Amino acid sequence: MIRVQAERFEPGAELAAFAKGRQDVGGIATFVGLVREDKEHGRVRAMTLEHYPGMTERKLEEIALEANRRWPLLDLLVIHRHGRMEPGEPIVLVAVASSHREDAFAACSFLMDWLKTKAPFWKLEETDEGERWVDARASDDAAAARWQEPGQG
Amino acid sequence: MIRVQAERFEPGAELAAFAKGRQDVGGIATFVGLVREDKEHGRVRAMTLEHYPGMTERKLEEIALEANRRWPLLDLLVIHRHGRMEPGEPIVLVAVASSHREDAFAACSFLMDWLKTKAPFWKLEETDEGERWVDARASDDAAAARWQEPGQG
Amino acid sequence: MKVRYFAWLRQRTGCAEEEVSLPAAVRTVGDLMHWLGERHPRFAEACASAGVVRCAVNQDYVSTDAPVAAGDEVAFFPPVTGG
Amino acid sequence: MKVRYFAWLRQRTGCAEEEVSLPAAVRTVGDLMHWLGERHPRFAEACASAGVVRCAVNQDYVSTDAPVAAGDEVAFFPPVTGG
Repeated sequence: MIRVQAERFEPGAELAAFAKGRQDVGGIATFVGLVREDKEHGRVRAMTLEHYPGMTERKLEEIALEANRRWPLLDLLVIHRHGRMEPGEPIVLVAVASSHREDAFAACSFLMDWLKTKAPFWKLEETDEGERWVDARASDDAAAARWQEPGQG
Repeated sequence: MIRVQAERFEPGAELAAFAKGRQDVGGIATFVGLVREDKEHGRVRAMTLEHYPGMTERKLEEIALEANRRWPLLDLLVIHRHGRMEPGEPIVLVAVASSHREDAFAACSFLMDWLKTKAPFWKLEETDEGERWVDARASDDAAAARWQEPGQG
Repeated sequence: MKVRYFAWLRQRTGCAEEEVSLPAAVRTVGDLMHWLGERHPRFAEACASAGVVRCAVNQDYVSTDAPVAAGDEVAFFPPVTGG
Repeated sequence: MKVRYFAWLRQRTGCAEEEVSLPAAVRTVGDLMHWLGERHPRFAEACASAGVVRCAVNQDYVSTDAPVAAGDEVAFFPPVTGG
């Protein structure tokens, strides 16, 4: 399931709901991204995620489909917030259920890498030194490129 | 923190407690291993984990130290159960907090691979066809060997 | 055609969304960037730096040689940073 | 010396833990396996299959050429399957 929302969510409650009643699953890999207070450019008081409504949901669906195509997954959950959030608040949760832990880990890591580079979000930090747009990281492009399949452009 | 226990635990509640109040953390990677009902050898009604009390705690501490040595982690939690559990119950939870998601994923995956091959547990399945000890998997040895550092024997 | 701007491109153009009527000469994303740059000098500045302005047509990422047509929704934005 | 058996080695020997007094000739884990095999024929059977019986001395994994001494805690078990 894909959810794009402004509302805060509780990663623990989401994992509990995702894991509940599963007797078919060997493992669940999850990743939670949180707003971090300390960055290179001064203390972060808050972060605002702008996104492209409509395209965001569409890209997240594509990314989820791609993960399902590459690994035998039993279930998948992506929650991505937009709007303003403060340090310690969760931005994103990815949870993947699979029979085998290797597939769960790979798919979870893949989803995060593709979210970073393919989901239309932009991050504006409020720091002690003013507002600042977070740059896309070259290391995220490199991480996403790891998943390129032979024959892809 | 390392916990070895017979009592059932709730992965969602553990993740909530682990994530709570962190403003310094970029990401939390977790893995939950669950008892799976369907295996190659008939329906699993329950699984009993035998362990080596004392040595288990010691090995888990060693594995956690090794993860902390290899990656810059902000926190780490391993909960591993022993005793009898039924399909859908959690066996193990690993949670890793780090400033960067790559380190959190790598450490979480490493911890699971080493737990599989270095923690003194043995699994007895109760299936429709009787009791059966779960064999160590060659694929787990291969997964653990991925983490071997140059110069290790 | 609907044109949308995101993040600091929205701030620089002072515009989140506008309706434009294309002259016949505008056939590609690159043409459109050039044409919009005449309306928004700070957009033109951003476009002058290679790799800084990205584009989606009808909510799919495209390169500057992609075609654009009257009914399209076109968006310009800096490189995305999801997750 | 305390000797412990786990998993199906415990079931086969019918013994989880025993106190043994070593003859002087038993100096290594390999010697001990041979000596214990005389008390537990089904343990000897398991030891005959290469790689099936693993050992820890004082709660550290060791190979069959590791030394053993009177005060040690020695454990035998099949390959571990944690996680």
